[in-house]
This record gives sequence, structure tokens and C-alpha cells, in this order.
Amino acid sequence: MKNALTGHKRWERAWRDPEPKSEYDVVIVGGGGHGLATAYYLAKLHGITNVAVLEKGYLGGGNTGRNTTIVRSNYMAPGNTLFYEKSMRLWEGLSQDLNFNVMMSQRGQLNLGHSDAQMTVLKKRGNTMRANGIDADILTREEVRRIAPYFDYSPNSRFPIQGALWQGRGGIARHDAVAWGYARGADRHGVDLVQNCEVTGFVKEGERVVGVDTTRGRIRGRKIATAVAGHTGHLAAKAGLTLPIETHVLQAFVSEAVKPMVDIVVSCGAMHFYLSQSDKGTLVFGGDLDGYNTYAQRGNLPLIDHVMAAGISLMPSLSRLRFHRHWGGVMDMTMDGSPIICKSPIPGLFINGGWCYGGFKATPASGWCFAHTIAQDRPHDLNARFTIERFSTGHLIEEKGAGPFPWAQ
Amino acid sequence: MIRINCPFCGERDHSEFTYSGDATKVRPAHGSTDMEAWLDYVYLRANPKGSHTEFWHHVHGCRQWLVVERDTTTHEVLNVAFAKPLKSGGN
Amino acid sequence: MGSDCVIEARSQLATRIKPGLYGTAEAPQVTLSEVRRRRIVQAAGWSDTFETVARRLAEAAGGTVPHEFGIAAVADTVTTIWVGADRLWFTADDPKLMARFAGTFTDEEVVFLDISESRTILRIRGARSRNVLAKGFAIDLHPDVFPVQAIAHTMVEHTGVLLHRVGPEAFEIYVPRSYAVNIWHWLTVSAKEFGYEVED
Amino acid sequence: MPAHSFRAASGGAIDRDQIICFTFDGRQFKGFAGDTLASALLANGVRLYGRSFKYHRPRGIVAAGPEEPNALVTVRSGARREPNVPATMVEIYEGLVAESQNRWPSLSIDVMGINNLMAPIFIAGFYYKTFMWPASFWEPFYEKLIRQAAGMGVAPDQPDPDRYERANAFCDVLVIGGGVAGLNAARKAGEAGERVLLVEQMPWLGASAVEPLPDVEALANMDNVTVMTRTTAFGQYDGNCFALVERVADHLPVPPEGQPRQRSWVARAKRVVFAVGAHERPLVFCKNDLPGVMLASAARDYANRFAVRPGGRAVIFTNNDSAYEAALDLVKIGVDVAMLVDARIEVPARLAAKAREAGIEIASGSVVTRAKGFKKLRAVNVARLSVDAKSPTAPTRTVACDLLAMSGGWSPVVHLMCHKGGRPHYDSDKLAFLPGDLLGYNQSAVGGCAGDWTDEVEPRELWKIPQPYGGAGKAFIDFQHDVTTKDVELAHREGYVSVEHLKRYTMLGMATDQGKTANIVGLALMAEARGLDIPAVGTTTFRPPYTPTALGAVAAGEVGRNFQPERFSPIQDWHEERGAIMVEAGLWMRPRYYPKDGEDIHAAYRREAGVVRKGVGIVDVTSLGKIDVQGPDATEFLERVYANNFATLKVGRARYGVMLRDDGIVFDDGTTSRISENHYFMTTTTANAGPVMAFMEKLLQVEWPELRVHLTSVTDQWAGIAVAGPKSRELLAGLGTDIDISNEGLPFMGVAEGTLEGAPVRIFRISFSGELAYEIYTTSDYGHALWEMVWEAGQPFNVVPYGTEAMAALRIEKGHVAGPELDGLTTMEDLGLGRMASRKKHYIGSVLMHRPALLEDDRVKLVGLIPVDRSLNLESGALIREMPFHPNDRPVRDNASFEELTETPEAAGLLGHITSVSHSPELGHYIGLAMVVNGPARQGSRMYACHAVKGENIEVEVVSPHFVDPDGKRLRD
Ligand SMILES: Cc1cc2nc3c(=O)[nH]c(=O)nc-3n(C[C@H](O)[C@H](O)[C@H](O)COP(=O)(O)OP(=O)(O)OC[C@H]3O[C@@H](n4cnc5c(N)ncnc54)[C@H](O)[C@@H]3O)c2cc1C
Ligand SMILES: NC(=O)c1ccc[n+]([C@@H]2O[C@H](COP(=O)([O-])OP(=O)(O)OC[C@H]3O[C@@H](n4cnc5c(N)ncnc54)[C@H](O)[C@@H]3O)[C@@H](O)[C@H]2O)c1
Ligand SMILES: Cc1cc2nc3c(=O)[nH]c(=O)nc-3n(C[C@H](O)[C@H](O)[C@H](O)COP(=O)(O)O)c2cc1C
Ligand SMILES: [Zn+2]
Repeated sequence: MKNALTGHKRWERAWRDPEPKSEYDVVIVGGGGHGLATAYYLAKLHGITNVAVLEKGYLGGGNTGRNTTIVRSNYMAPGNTLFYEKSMRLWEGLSQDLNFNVMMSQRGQLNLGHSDAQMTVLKKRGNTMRANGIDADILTREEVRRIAPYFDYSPNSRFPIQGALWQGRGGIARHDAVAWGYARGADRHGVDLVQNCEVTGFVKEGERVVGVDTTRGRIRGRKIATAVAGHTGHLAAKAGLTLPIETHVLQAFVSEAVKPMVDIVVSCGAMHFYLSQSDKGTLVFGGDLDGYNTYAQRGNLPLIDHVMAAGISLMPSLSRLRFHRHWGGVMDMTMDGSPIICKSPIPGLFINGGWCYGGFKATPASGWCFAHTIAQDRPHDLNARFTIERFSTGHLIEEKGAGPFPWAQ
Repeated sequence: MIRINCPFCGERDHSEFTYSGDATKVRPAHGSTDMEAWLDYVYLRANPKGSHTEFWHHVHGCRQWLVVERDTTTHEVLNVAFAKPLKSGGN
Repeated sequence: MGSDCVIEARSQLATRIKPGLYGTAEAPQVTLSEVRRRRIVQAAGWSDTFETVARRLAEAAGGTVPHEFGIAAVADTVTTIWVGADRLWFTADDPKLMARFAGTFTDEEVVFLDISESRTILRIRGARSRNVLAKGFAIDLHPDVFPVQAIAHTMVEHTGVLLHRVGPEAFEIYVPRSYAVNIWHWLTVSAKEFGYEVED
Repeated sequence: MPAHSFRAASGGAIDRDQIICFTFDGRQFKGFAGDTLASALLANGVRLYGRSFKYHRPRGIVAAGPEEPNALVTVRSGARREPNVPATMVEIYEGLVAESQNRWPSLSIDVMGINNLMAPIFIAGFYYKTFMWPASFWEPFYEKLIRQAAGMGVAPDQPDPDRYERANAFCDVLVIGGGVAGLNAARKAGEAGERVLLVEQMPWLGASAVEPLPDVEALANMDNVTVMTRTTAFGQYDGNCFALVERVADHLPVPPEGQPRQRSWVARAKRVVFAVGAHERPLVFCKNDLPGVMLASAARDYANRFAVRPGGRAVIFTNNDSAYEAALDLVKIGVDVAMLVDARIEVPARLAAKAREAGIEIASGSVVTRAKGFKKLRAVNVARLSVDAKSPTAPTRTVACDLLAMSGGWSPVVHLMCHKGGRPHYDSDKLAFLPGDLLGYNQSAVGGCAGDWTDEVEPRELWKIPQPYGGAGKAFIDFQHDVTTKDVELAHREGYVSVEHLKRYTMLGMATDQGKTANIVGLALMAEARGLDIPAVGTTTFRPPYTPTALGAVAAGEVGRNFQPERFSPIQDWHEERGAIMVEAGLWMRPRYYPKDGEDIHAAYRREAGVVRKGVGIVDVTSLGKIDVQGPDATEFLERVYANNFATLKVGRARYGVMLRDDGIVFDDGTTSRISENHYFMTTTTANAGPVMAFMEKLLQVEWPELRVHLTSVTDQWAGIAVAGPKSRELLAGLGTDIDISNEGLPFMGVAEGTLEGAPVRIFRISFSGELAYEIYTTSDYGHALWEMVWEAGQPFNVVPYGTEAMAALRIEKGHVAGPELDGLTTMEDLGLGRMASRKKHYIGSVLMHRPALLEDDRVKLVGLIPVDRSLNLESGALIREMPFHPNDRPVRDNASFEELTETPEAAGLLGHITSVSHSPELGHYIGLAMVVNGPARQGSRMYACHAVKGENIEVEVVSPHFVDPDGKRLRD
């Protein structure tokens, strides 16, 4: 706190604002959490520091800066379970690793079940977690009520709460701080963070991708790695790849700041609603996708109506509370709801994308695995299944079984 | 609210319709056993930024499947047509 | 179907419709009721021939083919409505409606289906009908846009319904039967501020 | 202080005949009808309204409209409590209860005010740079502390007693804003015969207009014009659709009967006119947050509309012309205007003359450098400003005053215009962001929001007042979030220089007012620090809602039971009368069980299912999806959509069919019957009825238009009753249909049509329970009567009604797959249905089902399970392993073992899971269905059902999934 008392003059600039060089060992496209984490781990763990992160807008201005910040590791599909747990473990030491407080708050996450069918799935999920060394509990309705007395337990409830899956280590983190912390860390290792630099095309020599064209000129790279959540599909198309991805918008909402009222993170699949209260006192919440392809970072009224209705149906006292902003983020929705972290079929091009609406929690592990994949030219065990080929072979990674419909994942 | 001008029903809120993705994908002929063609049809998407040709089903209206051209950066609807060319059925 | 029936037909709203005056206003400004025992016959054909088949169908039924999708053709005993490509509904308060088509058509021309009981028909009339309907229907009900005999296949309370303007201040709503209780509830709540009468 | 001591004896648009009593912080006050809480309290001399967010500084009123950043109060109490409402937007009513917020124990003595002294550590971004060490302290300690300190008001903690509703509007022209410009635009459109809707957020029309406006009356007389006050357009969405919220009853103690509290409108307009005016900006100088410092236009509104003197002695401070009118109006109402400080060297001649005439001293080329006072304003320091505007010049004069009315220029309200993602355009003469080319072809902006004003003398660009040498103290930009000029400097120094980083690092503009008065100042200061011009820095994104909006209003009553529609069968009344406990299934409400004297669900379903096995039971199956398939090509169509053969199905017969998705995974199943040559009756699961219908329609309309087939949902046309159990035939015999139900007349999978006392019936001899069973359908009007008749006919056999729970028990015993097994991940082969799939024909999914992963041997496949110790319960969701799972096998959070965990998850030994369980009425113990790797090959072996979460392992025997009558003898007898 010393700095605070000396007028904050001693905090140096968070990151430099370098002119891009003409060539790097690795060029990362996308200055969101994943791109920045990838740069950080490339430098820190693999000694590759001649790296640029190219960001078309401002660092962390993509989904990293517009998500509802839920962090959990409660996945059950083989391939997902341990990957997200790896991420959780990285989160647990992240503030110290970065020397920047990402405000990771492991206040516990409640996944509500409203029917026998849902409870079966939650139990399967919880048991799978626990069998893999991940904390999980199955709660009865009464236990849920003790944790969250403010939900609707009356006969008026359309989807009565039957129970829940509880992950005590789940929680939220401060989205901006994650981007800024990784950015600072990467910058300290010599990575060039280049903002207002949009990649507009790829430079190819034969089959191989050897650079990118940007709004700030051509930049060559021995390896080009994209981490452009929401834009993976159309960017990859510029390199000649068609992917099993559609871009969709997810909206989020924030209420006025109120004194502490909800001290957990809650998700309700039956009604499509999730909510947490930020350290500032605002409630941050959201729901389902709007459900049509879009690159506009905004959604429409029917979904907004639905989110509000779901929120109040779950927690009747929200009715008179007011929201004061809502926004949207555009995401890569894949055909099985799971991500892609791999060497692409095009030599020199590495892809990290397809995060759907769940990639914030993945930020550390995604960067960690992507850095490994780029540095070693092969995936780590943890991301070995996150390939593009899985769609042809049928080795899909599905939590839900929604079928090949991106808007239904 | 995206307003879709159904050729049968007139202009309606998009919430009367369900979305069903890229309408430019060509379904392999019934009977085709070309695995690659099926994979392409079921999984791969051009996902364009800009004009997108897509299916909407007027599920709460006339139940016709429509092909809508819409800009994915502005949501502006550029064209609406029946998925199936019609010979009769109103005007 | 059902004409010689000795069992009593029962409305989906049998226990919900309770005639009387409701709401606050002294004089109710809308009246709500259910239209019972109307028959609905769907006739569906094939696009290459349906134009002529439709004319013959209408003739057989004693009506005419509406020349627009959004307008019902009303004749003495039958109302004809487009409900989709190559599909018409004939509605009449006649238990023998289906019989009007008997024997004259082949499957190669048209297929029929009696779906009378799949819909509960609600009627609302009175000065404030439009105000009540505007609380659920996202279509323009202004008489210049939605005149008498206009129909709309549209959504109310997340339910696909058919709305038919049967008079300057009178409408009928064809509701899928299993949703009728829900829509009736919505109508009564929405009408309350104007005062309403429920008729049997 | 005497009541109303700040109210002029006459004037204003208030109704002095209607005195209204209300309380603020427990004290009784009086106001008049037409007052806002802000005007009434100002009239009573109240200056202190709340404590600020971070520093808990005392705060007063700044504005007179929704842009008010400071005076947030809590109104009402109990279940109707509403925190954080600007006092400027509350209309007083008899008995209104309002309280200040964010202070403890009271507004004037607030212990958290200590934050103010600790201010250096609460500066922008301080959280991120502190509190990480020691790591173990963050959560239990620091984080809790931060959270306690957060928030403003206290949220309600009870369900809302009020109601909300939705409404739809259509118009040719939507005019947003009922000020001079909006009224005028509406009148013109109205006169041209267009259908006009004008919305105004305040309770009155005319905004700040002093004189009554003729347009108001003209509009009232036009049939084609609707005017709605107390209605805010809060968001613009696609298709020229605007979301409005009408505050129907917020100005009343409770909503009148039948009326909602608020109504949520969607207005769809052919054309829209924005006439939303402009917001005045504060000026930024030391301690500009003291109560008593307010916007000049607000001071003027209080004087004109409410006849309130917002102070006794005022100083006016401006950089533009508009504050002169305010000064004059304040004089008119009896405020002693000590001085008008105009930052410009040249002052507007005409206005200045008028001001001097009114006795106002004008200090040109001067600025207010500091406000003085402790909890309220006592004086200001005034100094001349150097020509380069970089520093004040000595000497400083101190002018005593209790009101400072300031005007830092005007910001057109472009918010709504930007909601679709556009950015406004900066006008460096007007010092304002204007709509520019933001507007669509069917949109226009008029009046203040179009920047439609001209000053005699150009405003002087003055984003912050330079501090005199040695001057210290905070100068606020964003009052609600306590963002000061120092925060902007800090953000700049640390590299958070993009406006978006500035916003997020300092929280500028992120409070409930969304920086309406603050944002432009903040970004101008950043531009200055970076040496860029304002357009190069740009604005942040404008997002809905324009003003905070209650969740309840937008949900519009679709909450609780009304969250989604409920579907009922025609037999519902009977179920209700018999006390059935209902359960939802794909919107349908279905009886789950019919408890008898105090039975719980387990006792009830076991009893019900037991009767079906031994006698006869009836269940309402109306909710099953029913699709009528008709046309010359109906058979060909079914051949294509079903994986099994349908070409050979004869008229009068039914067949179980399985449908796949294009990707080869099972989509749905059901029984389809051939009613006549070209006519089929298809059933689907309750949950998939909609998707199956839509998919098949797509195939016909889009892919196979050459097939002459019509599909019609007849789910609601037919009521269905399953009659199941060894005595079901006897029961039906007593029913009196004209259908031959003998085993020969109606064999297994036979279908017959007939009548029952004149009502049409269809009887299908199909069975989900595994017993001799029938499904009997009639048209919905007779559904209830049929049920009663079946019930009567069943009395001699002690028939029971059964619910979904018993139905599930019966199907599990029989090994029929349902929802838990058809989970969107399984193939026909996985479900043991592989042999059904046709090898001769092509059908939906027949290509992609041959992808390698879908053919692998070690996929999970359907098996039956029984506990080795028959007295134990099985639970669905348990995992299947060859070995029991002990918590110590995989300790939670054991970093040491993580590398080992990075092997494949199969290393955890997971071989599958239990999908469905039931207590078997036939066997008298628990049974389960499970999906197990290579399951069928394991029949006879023992494994463990592991409830890892509970640390519980149950040894199970793997058996066939067909627990009863595996050969189907009972079905056929
Ligand atoms: C509303 C919402 C709520 C969500 N909630 C959660 C949640 O609770 N928990 C959770 O785990 N996940 C959540 N997610 C998902 C999560 O936000 C994302 O998966 C994650 O942030 C992705 O991080 P990223 O770094 O890959 O992408 P981003 O942060 O989007 O970064 C990608 C960057 O690439 C840049 N870029 C794109 N194209 C180019 C180009 N051509 N050239 C240069 N730069 C380019 C973009 O500007 C962007 O900054 C949510 C998402 C949304 C939208
Ligand atoms: N420097 C100056 O002298 C200066 C600056 C600004 C305006 N003006 C003058 O002031 C007058 C302004 O007139 P005007 O009619 O343009 O603005 P106005 O401020 O008089 O009226 C705008 C109205 O719109 C309403 N409104 C705003 N947002 C709304 C929303 N989202 N939903 C519903 N209602 C909303 C406001 O409550 C207000 O009543 C003009 O005559 C203009 O020239 C002068
Ligand atoms: C977790 C979280 C909390 C937020 N809280 C606030 C808030 O309190 N106030 C606010 O104005 N915006 C808040 N925002 C939204 C941002 O202002 C902004 O809308 C979002 O980052 C998207 O950027 P854009 O609106 O510029 O597109 C929050 C965003 C996130 C992700
Ligand atoms: Zn339509």
C-alpha cells in the first residue's frame, strides 16, 4: 500500500505502446485474455519473447471485457474436465503470479436443477468432477435454500428448484484486471502489445502462412496464432479455412449498485439465467444467446425480456431493482459447444477459438496450452482433443447433446 | 427487434420466427453417400461478416420456411423470400 | 364428426369461464366469451393444381377463395381463410361441414383434416378491445391496417394463434386448445382495468 | 427552518391547493402537487441528500431531471422499497417515504466518511495494485471488506407486490421528447394526417418552457396523435423499434385496481423524430461537489416550474450564453444573484445588458476556482483566467453564496440515437457531440439534441478550471462514481489512455447516470493530456437503457407461474379434482402421481405401477406430440425420415419408429400408424413435438418440395388415454365402443377407428409399459368424458390413474429408452436399437452415423443394472467403474497429483453412468438403466455405481435392460 500513500506516482506505465516491428517469432492476433495469456506463457514458460500481440481495438475490449466473469471447472465431457480444472488451478495463484490483483473471488457457484432429468445430469457432472479430484457437492432443495434463501421456493414457481450442483471453488474474477495483468506481465517479458492494429489478411508463401497484413502494415511471423474469439470464422476464411463455427451474440446486464445481497454465483439452466454480485455492488447477469448469426455487439428485446423474466422468476425480489446498462459480445459458437486449440491444417497457422460463452474461465489454461502448442509444435495432453478434425471423425466434445446447431449449444 | 417481412403475413417481430442458420449450404441429394459432402453440409459455415443468407421459420405465424438475406453487422434485413417457390396460396 | 354424439362436448375452459362483471369500471368496456362448436376443416393441396382446386373447394363449401392471405372470405355459412401455402381453412357453425366436401375430391388433389377441436376460439368485443389486445399482439390493429375480416397468424403470450377481426370492435382468437387456459387468463388480467363482462 | 421558506409566494406550475405530506430521513415535510421530491425538499431548505459512492462525501442536488448524478435516495419501504432513485424523478404523493443512502449512522454523521480522508488509496485502479499479498488474506479478509463497503442503497428483499404488463404500439411517427421541439414536430406530423405517438419522460410537457405552449392544446385535439407522459424511451433496437417504459402508478401510493405499476411498451415506428434535448454540463473546479453547486438550467427549472429558490444568494458561473437566462429568472424569483462569472473575455452584449439591468455584477474572463464550505456551500473563490486558459491570475476574490449555478456548455442527448452502434460527431464550435450521420433514413433529430442553438458569443473551451498555485482538493468529473481530475491524470500516467481503458480504470461514466453530465469532460481531459483533439479520442459506447429501468417492467408480468405458458390436457380438471401432483414436461403440466392418504411420491408410484402390472391403470397421454401426415407421397416421406422400414406398414397397423438427426445421432422416437393408404398418424415424445414438426416441415418445404405431403400438428385435436395392464382388454370391453378389441380383431400394434356413443375414437394396441395395453384417443371435446367413461368401466377392476412417475417405472422395467437415454449423444447402436436400422434404404443420418467415432466398440451402450445387495437404492447420475471410488483416490485440490491427472480422463476409470432408476414393482427392488462402455458384453459381471460426491459405492450386477417379459409375451396375449 506504500505506493498509495505516496500519491501513486510510482506505478510505472502498465505497458509500452510500441511501434510494431516488421517481423516476430510469433505473432498473436487478438489482444483479449487468451491472446495476452498466450504471450505471457510463451515468454515466461517457453522463453519465446520475440512476440507481438496485435489487437484491432484496445486490449481486453473483446469478450474479455464484456463477459459475466464466471469461473468454474464443472465440465464432464472427456477433454473438458481436466482442461478447465487446470485453468482453475492457474486462477488460484494468478494474482500472485502476475503481481496484479485479478480479484479472483472463490465464493462458490451454484448450478440449479429444476427437474429429475436435470438433477441426473448435475449428479453425473458432480460425480465426474469429484472422480477427477475436483470439488463438487450435490445439494438438496433445503440445502440450496439455506445458501440462497432469496430464491423462489413458493408454489408460484414455474420451475421449482429441486437441488443443485455446488462448486465451492467456483466464483468470479475481475475481467479487466485479467487482461491488464497478463498484458503487464507479457510487456515486462518484452512482448510488443500493439493496439489499434487490425489483421486484414494473411501473407502466404506456398501453403505456409508467414505473416499478416494489418492496418498498421505487413508484419511477418514465423508462427501466426489467432485468438480472436467471435472472429475466428471469418479470419480463418482469409487464410482459406472454413470452420465449424458461427458467430453469435450473447448479452449481459448490470444493475445499480446495492449493498451485498447475493454472495454466490448462480446459474439456472432451466430458465437460462445466471447472476453474481460484483465487488462494487452491482448485479451482473445474463441469459441465453439471441440465436442468430451476428457480428454486432448488441442484441434485441425478446431476449432481454426473457432474461428479466427469468431473473425475477428465480429471485422475486429483483423485480424493483433496476438495470442501468446492457451490452453484447460476439462469440464463436462451435458445432459441439467446445473450443478449438490446435495447429491448423495450414502450416504456420495456429488457432485458438470456438470458446462459445464459456471462455473467460478458460483464459489461463487456454493461454498455457496454446503457448505449449505453439512452442512445441504439438498440443499438450490437455488440449489434444480440441482439434478441428473431431467433427469429421465424430469425436465431438459435448456437454449437452444439442446437436450440430451452434445457437443451441 | 429484427422485423422480418413474411411474404404471407407481413412485417413481424423476429420472435415469431425460429432461426435455422445458413441457407446457402446445399443439402446432398437424398441417397447421396458422399461423407465429405454431408460433413460440409452439417458442420462447415462461411460465417460471413456482412450479407448472410439464412433460414427463418415463421413458426408462430404461417409456418412457412423463409430465406432471409440479412446483414450480420447491422441486422438490416435485405430480402425475404419463401424457401419453396409457390404457385398458389394467397396473393 | 361428433354430430350424433350423445356424450357432452366439453370446453377446455369449462371451469374457467364464469359469466359476470369484473374489474373496476362501472360499465364494462369489453366483453369476453368463447365461441363453441365451430367446425374447422383444413383442405391442403399441391401447388401445381391448388389454384383450381381451391376454387372448387370453396364452391363445394358454399364460399369463396380469399384473394389475399390476410383477409378472410366470408360467405353465408362458411368462412375461408388461407393458413399456409396450398392450405385453406373452412370454418362454419355446422357440424356437417366436412360432409360438404364428401366424395368429390381425390388425394391427388387435396387432403382434408377436421381440426375443429384443436382450437379454442375466444371472442372479445367492445370499445376497448384493441387496447386489451395490444397488450399481447405485436401487430398493428388500427382499422386502416387491420380492417374487419382481416386475419393474422401471429403470436400472443408465446403462443401461435389466428386472430380474426370480425367487426369494427370485435375479434376472434383461435388458440391451440392446450394453451386456452393460459390465454384466457391473460385476456382477463389485461381487460381488468377497463372492466369486462364474461358471457357464456 | 420554517417550511417552504425557499418557495416564492406565487408562480410555478404547482398546485398550491393540494398540500402533500411526506417524510425524508424520518422528518415530515410538506410540498405541493406537481412537486418532485427534489423541488419539495429544496423548497424546505434541504441541501444535503446523500453520501457519495467511494469517499462518502456529502452531496446535494445537481440537476432537475434524469441526469441527476448525486441526489439518489431510497423511496418507499418494505416490499416496495426502491433504492438509488434520483430525487429529481420522484413525484411526491401523500405519505411518500424517502431516505438518504450510503451513510451510517446518519446522513450528517457518516463514519465511512473516513474514506474521504483515506482518499489517496481509493484512487482509480487501487484494488488491482493492492491486496494480493499475502495471498491467503485476499478472500477471507480484504475481499469481504471491499464488498461490505460497496453498493449504494439496499435492495428490496421481498417479492414485488405490484404488477407489470406489456403493450405494443405502431405509428407513422414516433416523437421522443415533449419539449418545444418535440411538440412542434408532433404537431406538424399530426396536421399532415400521420399517426403520431409522442412520449415524454417527465410528468409534464414543454420541458423547461416558461410560458404555456399552444402546441400542447393543439395536439390534445388531434385524434391521430397520442401523447404519453411519464414515459421514457429507454432503448433503440433494430427495425426502428423503441422500448418505452410508462410509469403508470409511480406517482401514487399504490397502483389503482387493475392497473400495473409500470407498462413496458414496444413502439414500432415508420419514422422517428428525436427531440430529446441537451444536458447541461458542470464545470470542474475544486470542491465542485459541495451541496449548493448545481447546474444553471436546473436552478432555473426549480425557479420557474416549482417557484423554488434553490439558494438565497447565488453566483452564476458559465462558459456560454445559456446561464444568463437562468441568472435573470433567479433574480425574478427573489434570489440575490451576487455575481455572474463568465469565463469568456467577451460577453454577450444583449444578455449582459439585461443582467446588469437586473443588478447582477458580471465578472468576465473569470472563473470560479474553488467552492468553500464543509457540508454546504458558503462561498466561492473567483479569479481572472489567463488568456491561454492555463492558470488563474491573482487576485482571488471570495464571494459569499449558498448557490452556485454553473453551465459548462451543453451535450445533446445522443444516447438513444447511438444504441445501434453509431458514434456521434464532434463539433468544435459548439463544443458538443452531435448526431452527425448517426441517423437512419427514417430518423431525424430536432431542437437541442440536434445542437440546434446559437450563442451570441462562442462558448469558451474550459474542461477544467486550472488550480491556483498551491491549491489542493478534489475537482469532480463524475460525481456518482467519485471520479476526479486526478484519476484521469493517473490513468494517463499508467498508460490507460484509450477512452475505454480510462472508463474502466477510473469507472468514469459507469454509474447509474452513465456519466450523462461527466463523460465528455473526462474524455476531453484525456485528449488534453495526450495532446490529441477530442474526436481523435472519441466517445465510449452509448448503451441502453437511457435511464435505469426496473427488471420487473421489462419482464412485464412473465414471472413466476407466468414465466412460460402452461399447456393442459382436456382432462386436467379431473386430475386436479383427484389431487394429482403435477409436473412440467415440455410446457405441459402432467400428473406426476396421485397420492393416496399421505403417500409420498415413492409410495404412490410404486402402488400405481404395481396395479398396472397386476390389474389395470390409466394415464393421460394427451401431451404426446401428434402429427398428421397426409398425401400421396406420405409413405416415401416416412421412409426417408425414419431409420427403420415403413414401406411395409399396412393400413390399420402401427410401428415404432426411430428418427435420427443429420449427424447420425438419435433425435426422437414414437409410434406411427397407417390410418389409410396416404394417411399416417405420427406420435413424438412430448418434449420433441415442436422440433420434429419444424424439421419435417423444413424437409418438405426446402429440401424435398417434390413430395406431396402435408403435415399438421394434431396434438391439441386429440385427447389420449393409455389403458395398461393385464385387465385392460376387459376394461375396454366394458366401454361400449363399436371396435372389435379381441386379440384377433385388434392384435398387438393394431389400430382401429370407431365411435363411442357417437364420439370418434381411435384405439391403438401399443404399449409403453410392457403390459397388454391400449391407447385410446378421442377428439378433445370428448376427452374428459372418455376418461370418465374409462374410469367407470374400470371400477370393477379397481382401475387406478397413474402419473409420469409410475409410467417411468414401467418403461424402465421394460427397458424402453426415453429422455435420459435419448440425450442427444447416443446412436441407435448405443441404445440397443441397432438391428432396427434399415440396411437397405437411405434415411436421415444414415451417412454420418458411419463416422469412425460413432462405430467404435468402446462407446457407452445401454444395459440394465441391479444392486447386488437388493435392499440398496440406486441413483441416476452415479458413475460406473470397475473399482469403487474412494475420496482419497483423487484428493481435491492436490496440486501434486495434477500432472498425473493430465492423462486421459479414462484414467479416472469412468466407464459410464446411470441414466434412469426406479424401484421395480415387479422385482421388488431397485433397478437402473445405464450407459456403459461396451455394456452388453459385460452382462453378468459386477461393477460399482459410484456416487463420488458422497463417497458412496454400490456394487451392481450388469444385466439386460429388459427386466420384465423380455420376449414381449404379455404384449401379444
Ligand atoms: C456476454 C458474455 C458473457 C460471458 N460470460 C462468461 C462467463 O461468465 N464465464 C466464462 O468463462 N466465459 C464467459 N463468456 C465467454 C468469454 O468472455 C470468452 O470466451 C473469452 O473472454 C474469450 O477470450 P478471448 O481472449 O479469446 O477473446 P476476446 O477477449 O474477445 O479477445 C479477442 C480479441 O481479438 C481482437 N480481434 C478480433 N479480430 C481481430 C483482427 N482481425 N485483428 C486484430 N485483433 C482482432 C478483438 O478485438 C478482441 O479484443 C462470456 C461471453 C459473453 C459475450
Ligand atoms: N446553449 C443554449 O442556449 C441551448 C442549449 C441547449 C438547448 N437550448 C434550447 O433549448 C430548447 C430545447 O428544446 P428541445 O425541445 O430540443 O429540448 P428540451 O430539453 O426542451 O426537451 C427535451 C424533452 O425530451 C424529454 N426526453 C429526453 N429524453 C427522453 C427519453 N428518452 N424519453 C422520453 N422523453 C425524453 C425531456 O424530458 C424533455 O422534456 C431549444 O429551444 C434549444 O434551442 C439552448
Ligand atoms: C463484469 C462487468 C461489469 C460491468 N459493470 C458495469 C457497471 O457497473 N457500469 C457500467 O456502466 N458498465 C458496466 N459494464 C459494462 C461496460 O460498461 C461495457 O458495456 C462492456 O464492457 C462492453 O463494452 P461496450 O459497451 O463499450 O461495447 C460491466 C461489464 C462487465 C463485463
Ligand atoms: Zn408468415
